[in-house]
Amino acid sequence: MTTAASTAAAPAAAPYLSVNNVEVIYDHVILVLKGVSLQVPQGKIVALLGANGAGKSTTLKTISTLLRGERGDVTKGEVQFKGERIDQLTPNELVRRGLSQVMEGRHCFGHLTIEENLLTGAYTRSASRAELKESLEKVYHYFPRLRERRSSQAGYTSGGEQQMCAIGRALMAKPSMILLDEPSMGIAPQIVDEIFGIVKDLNSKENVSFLLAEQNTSIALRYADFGYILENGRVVMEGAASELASNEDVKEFYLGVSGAGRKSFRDMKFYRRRKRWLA
Amino acid sequence: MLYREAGQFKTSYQADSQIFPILQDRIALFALLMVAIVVVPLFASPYTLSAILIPFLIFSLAALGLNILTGYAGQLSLGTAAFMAVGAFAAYNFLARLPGLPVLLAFVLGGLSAALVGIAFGLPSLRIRGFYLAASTLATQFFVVWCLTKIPYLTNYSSSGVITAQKIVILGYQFDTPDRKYLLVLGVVAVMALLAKNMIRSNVGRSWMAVRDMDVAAEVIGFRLMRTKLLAFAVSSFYCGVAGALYAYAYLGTVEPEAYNLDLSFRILFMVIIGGVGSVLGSFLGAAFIVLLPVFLNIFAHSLSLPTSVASNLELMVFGALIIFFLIVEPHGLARLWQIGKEKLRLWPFPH
Amino acid sequence: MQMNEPDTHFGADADPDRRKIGPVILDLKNISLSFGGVKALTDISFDVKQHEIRAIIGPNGAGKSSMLNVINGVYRPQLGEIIYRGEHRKNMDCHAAAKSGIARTFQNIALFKGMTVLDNIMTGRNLKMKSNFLMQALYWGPARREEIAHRVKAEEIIDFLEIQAIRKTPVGRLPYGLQKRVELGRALAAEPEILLLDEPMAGMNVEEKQDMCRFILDVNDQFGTTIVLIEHDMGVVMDISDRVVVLDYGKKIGDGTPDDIRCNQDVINAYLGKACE
Amino acid sequence: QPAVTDQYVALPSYRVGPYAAGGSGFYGGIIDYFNLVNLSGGVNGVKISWEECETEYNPSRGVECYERLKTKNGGATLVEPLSTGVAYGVLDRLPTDKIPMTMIGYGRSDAANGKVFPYVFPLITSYWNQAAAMIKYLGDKNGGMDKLKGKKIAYLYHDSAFGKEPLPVLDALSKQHGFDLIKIPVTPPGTEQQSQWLQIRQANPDHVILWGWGSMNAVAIKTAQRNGIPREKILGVWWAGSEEDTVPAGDAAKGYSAMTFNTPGNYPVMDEIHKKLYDAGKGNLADRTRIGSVYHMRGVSAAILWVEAMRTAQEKFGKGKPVNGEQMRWGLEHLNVDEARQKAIGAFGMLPPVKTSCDDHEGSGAVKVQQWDGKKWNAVTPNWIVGDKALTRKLLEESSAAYAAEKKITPACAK
Amino acid sequence: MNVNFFFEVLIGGLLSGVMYALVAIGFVLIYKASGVFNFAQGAMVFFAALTCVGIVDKFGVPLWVAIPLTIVVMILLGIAIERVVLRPLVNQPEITLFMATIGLAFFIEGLAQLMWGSQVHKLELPIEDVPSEYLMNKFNILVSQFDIMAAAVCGLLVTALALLFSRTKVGRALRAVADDHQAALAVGIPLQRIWAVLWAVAGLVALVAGLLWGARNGVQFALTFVALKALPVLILGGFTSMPGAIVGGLIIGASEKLAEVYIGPLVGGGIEGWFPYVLALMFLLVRPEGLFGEKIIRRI
Ligand SMILES: Nc1ncnc2c1ncn2[C@@H]1O[C@H](COP(=O)(O)OP(=O)(O)OP(=O)(O)O)[C@@H](O)[C@H]1O
Ligand SMILES: Nc1ncnc2c1ncn2[C@@H]1O[C@H](COP(=O)(O)OP(=O)(O)OP(=O)(O)O)[C@@H](O)[C@H]1O
Ligand SMILES: [Mg+2]
Ligand SMILES: [Mg+2]
Repeated sequence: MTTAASTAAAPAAAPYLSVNNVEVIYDHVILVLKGVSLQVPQGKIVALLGANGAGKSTTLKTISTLLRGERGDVTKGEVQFKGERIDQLTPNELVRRGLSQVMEGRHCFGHLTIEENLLTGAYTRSASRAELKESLEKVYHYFPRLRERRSSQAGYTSGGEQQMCAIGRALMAKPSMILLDEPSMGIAPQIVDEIFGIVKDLNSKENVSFLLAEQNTSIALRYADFGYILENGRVVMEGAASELASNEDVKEFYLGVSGAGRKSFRDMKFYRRRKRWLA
Repeated sequence: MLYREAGQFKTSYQADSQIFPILQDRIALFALLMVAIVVVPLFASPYTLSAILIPFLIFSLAALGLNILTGYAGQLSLGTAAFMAVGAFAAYNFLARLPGLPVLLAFVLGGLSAALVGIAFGLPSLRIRGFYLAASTLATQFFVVWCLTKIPYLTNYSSSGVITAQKIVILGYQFDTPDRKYLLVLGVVAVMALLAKNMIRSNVGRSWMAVRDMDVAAEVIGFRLMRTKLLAFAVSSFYCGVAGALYAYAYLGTVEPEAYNLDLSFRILFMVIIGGVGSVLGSFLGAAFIVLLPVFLNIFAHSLSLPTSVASNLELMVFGALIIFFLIVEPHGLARLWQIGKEKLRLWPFPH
Repeated sequence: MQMNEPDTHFGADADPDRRKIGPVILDLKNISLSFGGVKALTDISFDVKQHEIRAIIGPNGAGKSSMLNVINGVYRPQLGEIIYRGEHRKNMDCHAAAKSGIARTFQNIALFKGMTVLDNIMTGRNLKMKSNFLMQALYWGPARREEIAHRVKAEEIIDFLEIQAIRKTPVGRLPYGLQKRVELGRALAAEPEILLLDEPMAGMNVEEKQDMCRFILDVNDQFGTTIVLIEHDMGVVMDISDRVVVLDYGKKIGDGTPDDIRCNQDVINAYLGKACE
Repeated sequence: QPAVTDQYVALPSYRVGPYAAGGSGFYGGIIDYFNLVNLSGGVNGVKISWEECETEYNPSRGVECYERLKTKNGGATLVEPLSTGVAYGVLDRLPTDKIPMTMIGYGRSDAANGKVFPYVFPLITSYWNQAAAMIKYLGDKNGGMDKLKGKKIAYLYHDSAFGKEPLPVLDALSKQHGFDLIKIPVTPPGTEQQSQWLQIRQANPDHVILWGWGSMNAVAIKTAQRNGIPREKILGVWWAGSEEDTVPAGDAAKGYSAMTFNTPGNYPVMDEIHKKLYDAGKGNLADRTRIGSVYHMRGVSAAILWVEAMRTAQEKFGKGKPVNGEQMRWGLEHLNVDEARQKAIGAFGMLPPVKTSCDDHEGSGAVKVQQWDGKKWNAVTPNWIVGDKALTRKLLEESSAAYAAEKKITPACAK
Repeated sequence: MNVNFFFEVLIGGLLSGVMYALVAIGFVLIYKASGVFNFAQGAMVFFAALTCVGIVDKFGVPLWVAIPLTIVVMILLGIAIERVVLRPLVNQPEITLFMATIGLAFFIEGLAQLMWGSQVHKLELPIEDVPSEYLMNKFNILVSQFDIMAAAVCGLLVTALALLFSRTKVGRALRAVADDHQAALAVGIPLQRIWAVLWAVAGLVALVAGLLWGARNGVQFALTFVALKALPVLILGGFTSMPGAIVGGLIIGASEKLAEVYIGPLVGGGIEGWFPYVLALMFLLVRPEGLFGEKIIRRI
């Protein structure tokens, strides 16, 4: 299902995915998201930034309704995808509607081979053998390393290989919107570039929208159209990616550049006290 | 009455690593113990003592034993009753063959025998994991009961293989009435629970939990898998063994090996799971739940005046359904529910 | 809890001169490791000197993590020899490695998920505990004193890593980045001579990476702990490491100072992607 | 405290679990007879009341049930758990609680010695007497006890205290009469017995004694058929001689015989239960076809003996008011349910005459043999059979003396 | 030693083993597809058999009518289990799911007896459990013709299910589910639906086992115990392998019978209760994941 590549014509009004004032509690007592709202317009890449524990992964899991399995509850708010509420749907239904997630921490099927892992990604598609083969080839083309390891059990592959496998698996579903949770984690630098290349590629060629939680802020803002910054379960800043990238605070805390340009890691003499946007 | 820890500062790590760091908890525990030691024997009916409290305490001890193995050290076992049987029959034999042996010492010896058996049957755990291990622990269950029925020596050549527990006399004092038996059991259980808690909060306990959570990593950090696992089996079996001896001496009186059957193993396992895997408190809550639930259901079913067979079957169904219900509501058991309750109370009146 | 200055407890007597790179402490010779048909490591040799920060880099699946696993005895290499503090060994065994002062963190966090942060860090001290389980059960006298003494050490590490607020939280609930930090804490608790770190900064943003670098550098400075580090963030590697080994497909393709490596053509081809400026 | 008006009996019963079929029949019979007695005004005007509690055949739950039931309604005056494990669990508590317990056809055989076990009544017959009677029957069948010499008898038993209980008797008799006793244990629950029956086939015995319980019995019969062993050779214990044991085995059970202490057949008392209770919708069994089944009749028989004990006790301690546990104990110890009394009840021949004393809490020891014809049980021995009672008595004395020594009891008849 | 007798014991054992395998298959099915160790399988066997004969007895319909009706009941049961028990427990630790199935076992046992009463029933299948004349005459070996049929049915089931797992996309998805519920959900595997189907199939397997075991031993509560016989088969064959269930069954069946006959008398007999477990344990010491089970991945 390839949509027209012309994004310009798309009405800016209704966002493709919107999260409205969501509140999430884990284990009945741990309040993690305190009213998060964000939008992803169709055909755009949106970055979700924030420190460890800010609630990025939780936000993504809320959208993909995977929270239930982790004893998290959405106590307020709603999520809409293509104009419909989705917070009561099953993850399977979401994938069918074109929303895929790459979970944090790889989550490959350890006992399945890499290739089987990829094939399960296409479960919701009623694709012919040839189509599957083509999709597989595409993934192998993106990640040649996976082709080499195609027949080893995923549980025995290296961390980076597993990460590639997880991303490839999500691509196999041919989604129209992908939630990426730290795709660059544990990935060698040139592959990181490659991954973002793929993101851009899919985005511009196939009009796939992305919501990506990423710690590598500089690269994320380079590729994203729009960004949100999450602190302590709240959105504290939002704006166009370029705007964010030039914001002084963001520069200092997320990009590691202060007035005098990038500082060497070795020269950080003092532990930095994180500046909080909220008290 | 507020449940707050605000204002209670710890000035030393020792104070902070107390079993109950919050003052209110300590007061509550003290009150509970006082009630258990003084009030209960005075006011509880013999029925409550001998049919509810004694088995509750004994099962708590067994559940605690299993919890050490399964909850803390992560080795799922379905052979608890076998270790209890070893404890009971060993204590019986020691007492029968060594006249004048103090009863408490016989219980300890029974526990030690169970620990030895536990070590022997724990050896496979070094290679086998998870449900494979669980299923193989059934070997213990069946083998031990088989030995007890087959080797006449173990039952002191009683023709039908039934043993009759000797009277409990400690320092010339007879423990023959329900309240005395209750106090004895309470004493044993309280001391052993304290020891267990101590182990769990020090290095042994951490070694068990480390092996449970990730044995490869535990090894890399320097824990010895073999020693840790076998120690868990030994300590756990010791607890179960003592519980088994109490079960025979303070509860049933006359027992056949069959009394320690698979059913009993499962009941203990339920207690652990319902109460809370990896929680000392959970062992007690679970035991209370499993001991009391059938009683309540039974009384309740009677009050509905259903035909008895319908009532009995309904009881079974409700029991099963409740287990599932609890697992769904809180897979970490009653202990966790309790904890969540406390956390909510701490935040009260704010919702979060 | 009072806010401490970053380096009060944890060895305040920092002496800049102590950071002298010493003799070779760990020497790996011709290590080869394969899993069935997969050759994870082929004939790799390199050494690690006392007090240095040694980085291992390379593309995904190059064999970096396997190398660490060989060093601390999780994997047994088919060929090769390890010389640690002058002792020759065919291979290490986990326990011996831990005992002789090698501690590590893992790429896929290997914390004990059901335990609190404090307990996790305390497990790191297990090799230093002497009392037996009976004494611990009684929790009395020496056992208790020992426990408290170790607790003090653990708290120092907690303060050092600035994770006071979460010390009683079960680690399973922590966000990824903090878990990495706790894992470092657990390794530090063992007061190791060599610290093996497998991607300690994965899943962190720049600020957090800066913190982490500071911790690593401090450990290295103040205790002279030797550090072997795997990391994909070239900024970090180039900034803080003394020497870098580059692996590719299980083979060593480069070894030298960061500056050497940055401009080594093989390394650029296989890994870095862009030429040095 | 309100005056006690009822004669209250505690019934720790089981109606779920593996032995539910037996439990529901037995307790159903008891309750049916109680209802019948109450309908006709009770025992000298004293109504019988009872309470049930589900034990699941589990000792610890049984003890809880006992403790719970015993204090209800002014105190239980009788208890019957129909489970060896539960019975053992409460054995020690009886003298202190002063509640008599019957163990009808199970439990320790030596408990018949009232001097050591004043509150325990293995009424009608015990395992030892049964085993002796079995051998007697087999001897008669072969044309005399001397004909047993050189014969082979396979003893297939439930590998538990229950199955091992008769071994002293069987061993002694095999020595005495010179037959070969081949002991083959079956591990409970005995859902698979292929190897045991192959062993039996291999040994080719003249008789097979099946000492089984629960599901083991049907499996045994089925497996015997599968291995081509004539069912006529098999003689079951009375816990292997009910419809619950033969029906599931289907046609395979035809020709199989077993011991019993009830003569199968029709009795006025059963007719009454049918008419007055079931036709009025007050019967206890859910399935009417089970009326008069072996377990049901066994329950009725138990209840008959209890009611007789109540009557006996009332005669001594005062008619028209309920007796307490101690008095009930006296009643049970002075039972005399002879043929005349049975006729009066409408149960003539349904059970053997029972006459108890302090020395003999069993009161009879007589049994019959019944055979399954594919549809129902038929008695095959017209008369009650009694085995070598001298032998069982001797064993009883020895064993109860040992128990008394262990428990430091001075044997004596209760007043 | 009598050779003929030896073979009879051996063959009898092998065939008993097949009967165990029949129950073990149900376990494997569920375990392989969801990582759940389904302790309720025994109860399901009992439930299925009792429902079937219950329908026959209560409504007086012939067996061939009762069986399809029972199939419907088992399917409904499977769906209900997924809905009520499994769905809320997705992504929970294995032990939690295991415990839930124990609760389920109680529930099903109670339900079965509540619906159909606690009395025992007989179940006559068209094929009788008597020694096969043909084999008796030809080879002088005693084999029940019933057992031969049971073996055939079992073989068929295993083949079909093994093909399901190895050849279809659903099979692959099921294995994925067993590895990681969360990730399986994330890639869009309709866990709920698949589980419902699977438990329904497990219900059918239980029905087959229940009918065969019921015809053999009578339909009674003890059918729930056959699960205990299936466990050693399972650990020996491996939790995740269909063929493993058969091979394990054969090994366990044969060796337990031989042990009972040839070793039993030396030690007082009755060793069948524990011998299979000890044997399986021995195998496990060599191969900790059973003969054919998937290797457990332990890696850091
Ligand atoms: N299963 C859980 N139970 C309890 N608390 C949880 C759970 N998962 C996450 N949390 C808490 O929720 C908060 C947000 O976690 P989340 O994983 O969303 O953060 P994150 O922004 O993705 O961080 P990171 O960058 O480290 O991945 C954290 O404080 C964490 O402790
Ligand atoms: N236990 C194992 N069994 C089989 N193959 C393995 C095993 N461990 C590692 N491998 C393989 O060896 C190769 C090297 O793996 P290793 O984990 O060392 O890579 P790495 O350099 O750490 O990569 P990454 O940067 O992605 O973590 C990989 O191809 C991996 O698939
Ligand atoms: Mg995250
Ligand atoms: Mg790696």
